[in-house]
Amino acid sequence: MAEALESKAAKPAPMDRLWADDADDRTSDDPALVVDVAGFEGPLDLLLHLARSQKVDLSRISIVALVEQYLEFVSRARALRLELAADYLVMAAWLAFLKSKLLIPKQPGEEGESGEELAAVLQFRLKRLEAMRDAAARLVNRNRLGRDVFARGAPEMVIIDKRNEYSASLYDLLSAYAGQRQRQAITNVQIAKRGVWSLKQAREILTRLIGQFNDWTSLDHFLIRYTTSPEQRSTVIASSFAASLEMVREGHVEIRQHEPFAPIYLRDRQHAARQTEGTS
Amino acid sequence: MSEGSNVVPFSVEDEDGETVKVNPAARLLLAEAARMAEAIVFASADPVSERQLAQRLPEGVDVPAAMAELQRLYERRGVNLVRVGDAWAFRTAGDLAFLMSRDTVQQKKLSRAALEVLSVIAYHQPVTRAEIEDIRGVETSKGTLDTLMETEWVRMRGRRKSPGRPVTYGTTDKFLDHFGLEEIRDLPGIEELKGAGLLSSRMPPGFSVPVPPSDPDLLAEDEDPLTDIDLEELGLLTPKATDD
Amino acid sequence: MSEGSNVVPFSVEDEDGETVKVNPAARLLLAEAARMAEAIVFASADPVSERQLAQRLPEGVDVPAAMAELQRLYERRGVNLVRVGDAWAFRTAGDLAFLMSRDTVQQKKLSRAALEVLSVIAYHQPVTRAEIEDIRGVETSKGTLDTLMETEWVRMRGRRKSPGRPVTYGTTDKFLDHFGLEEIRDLPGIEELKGAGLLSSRMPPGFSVPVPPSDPDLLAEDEDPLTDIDLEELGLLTPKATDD
Repeated sequence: MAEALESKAAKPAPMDRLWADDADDRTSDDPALVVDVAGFEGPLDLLLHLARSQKVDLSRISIVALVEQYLEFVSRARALRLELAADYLVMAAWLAFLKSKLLIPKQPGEEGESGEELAAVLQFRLKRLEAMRDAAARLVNRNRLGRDVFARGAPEMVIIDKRNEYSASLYDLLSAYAGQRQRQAITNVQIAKRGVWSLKQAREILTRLIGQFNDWTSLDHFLIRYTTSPEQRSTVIASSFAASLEMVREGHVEIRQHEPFAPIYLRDRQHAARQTEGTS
Repeated sequence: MSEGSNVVPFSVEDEDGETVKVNPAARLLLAEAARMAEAIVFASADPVSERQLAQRLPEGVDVPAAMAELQRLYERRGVNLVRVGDAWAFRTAGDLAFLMSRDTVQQKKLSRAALEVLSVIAYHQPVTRAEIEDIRGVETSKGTLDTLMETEWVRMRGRRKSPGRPVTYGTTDKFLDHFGLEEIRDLPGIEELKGAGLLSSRMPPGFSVPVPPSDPDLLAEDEDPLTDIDLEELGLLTPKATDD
Repeated sequence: MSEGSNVVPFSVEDEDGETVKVNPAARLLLAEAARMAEAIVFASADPVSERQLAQRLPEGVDVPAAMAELQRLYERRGVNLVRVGDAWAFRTAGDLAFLMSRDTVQQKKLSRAALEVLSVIAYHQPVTRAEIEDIRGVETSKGTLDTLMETEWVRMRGRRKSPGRPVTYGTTDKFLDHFGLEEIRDLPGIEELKGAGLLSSRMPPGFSVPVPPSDPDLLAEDEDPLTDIDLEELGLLTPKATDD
């Protein structure tokens, strides 16, 4: 609701107009304006407007008269079935309370602020709001950049050369070098220790390799490319021999060895078959 | 172009028309520094801070003195050197506004509510949203504050050290620049308002009057700086920097 | 703001320092016109032609005379009034152009990865990217090498005479300077690294630290020099710095 009020109020009042003038535009004897809640920025604004219509200094204003005007405004709005924002009604209730306090002298032993004190608070708030109104008006009427006063129309580019400067100490450099070399050396050793060929690995490699050879080829020859170190040699041979026997059983390869401890030869059975077909 | 010629031709006279007598070498250095500062500030559309000037001028230059001299030289020219917070800018002279109307850039007009909130923030900073509402007697819509933040005249300053840690608002150097103010103390009528006790956020009369800080960037005693977490919480990535 | 004050304070003197004698009323009008033209040209985004000025200045103003006076006033200032075709504009004085560019130096620490690559290049030079990766056991990002080139501690030396002709990297004199080394051979060897506790005393057998070449500027036997064509091919007319 308050938002709606604000945006409505914004429409008729262009920024550069002084709303110091607004008070003159909306005189309270214009009944149409009295109930035009949309024209006001909330209950305090309405109160300020009503106070102005008393045409006296805010410090000498009759609070009781002001309260009565406000309450009358609210009752008129209600008579017209105009829906008032909650804060207008809250203000009305508070003002009614204030009025009762002002009319009935303070009882001895009564707690809380006196009517006069409450009235002073209201007066202060009205004065402060009015001061802000005037200040805003004076502010907008100053010479303003882009309207009255101008900046350089063709600013000259400032070229910024961004440069990074790096620093590192020799110690940083050396510890970075030694650290990574050491790390890497240790990792390598671990890989070597774990270098055991599984049967599955051996079979995969054998399958891939066997297609590359047309004739009987020694197993050693197949594997020489993979046996990088003496420690690995036994595991490679063992695993691949076991794998090759399996492949023979399945009919993929043929295997032969002339005598014990002689080189083991392997050949691709399908390949060999195709070759015999081709020659015959 | 006057390349190679570094002599400043203005005859410098004091109020009585007498030539000021100072150490000629220092005088020449200052004049040359003023000339450099002139070039730097003139080249920029935005105000240039004294810190930035000091970085770009030769070492040992008395920047405030150089700027004071320049300001005096341009005092009655068609272009004036004006101070904006701790920065300097050249701006066309105010009395020539009638001549410049043609250059006016169409600016988004602020609503009456927005202007009122702006002045409340300017005169009462640092101020929380609740305090703005107390002064105006009406709720401030989110849109109004957003609009003001968009103009870059208003910024979130910090958080009040009070329950709920509400965000405090204040104005920016852009605000000063736009309204031709050297500093917040130059706000029209601020002294009278202060004297009348109308800038205190709370009643009662005869109350103490808080003085708006002369350096609006300085956090008040009861303010905490905004943290990144705050900003995230508030849905703001970065509050726009006013000085780069 | 000098509102209401329209007097021009510059004392206008001719070449010999004598005050020019003209009709004082005409003189004042001209001075005021110069002031207006000053504001107009200052605020304009483009150079302003004399025709445009004549349209905006009060009738009867001798525009060329006003501009000539203004030009003279600014002749030796930090900003000059210059003619651009038949139009006028303010420009920074030629001798102060250096003020318009500015170096910003940002101190940065090298990342761990960059330090590692740098040290490998230092010890193993001339070394290719693939070899660096082999030694480190991890891929080297393009950004890391770029950063190192930006430090100017590392340079491309040549191309290895091997398939693919990979680029070889080495260190520069700046590298020696920065790390306080007289020559690249001053880099500590394996025993010194062990002595300093940087390397474990129980390294696996076969572990070695290479000794860099005595003259790092000399191409190795298996290196070709880099040609301009190589550089172009590598997209390196200038190794551009990238922020990371």
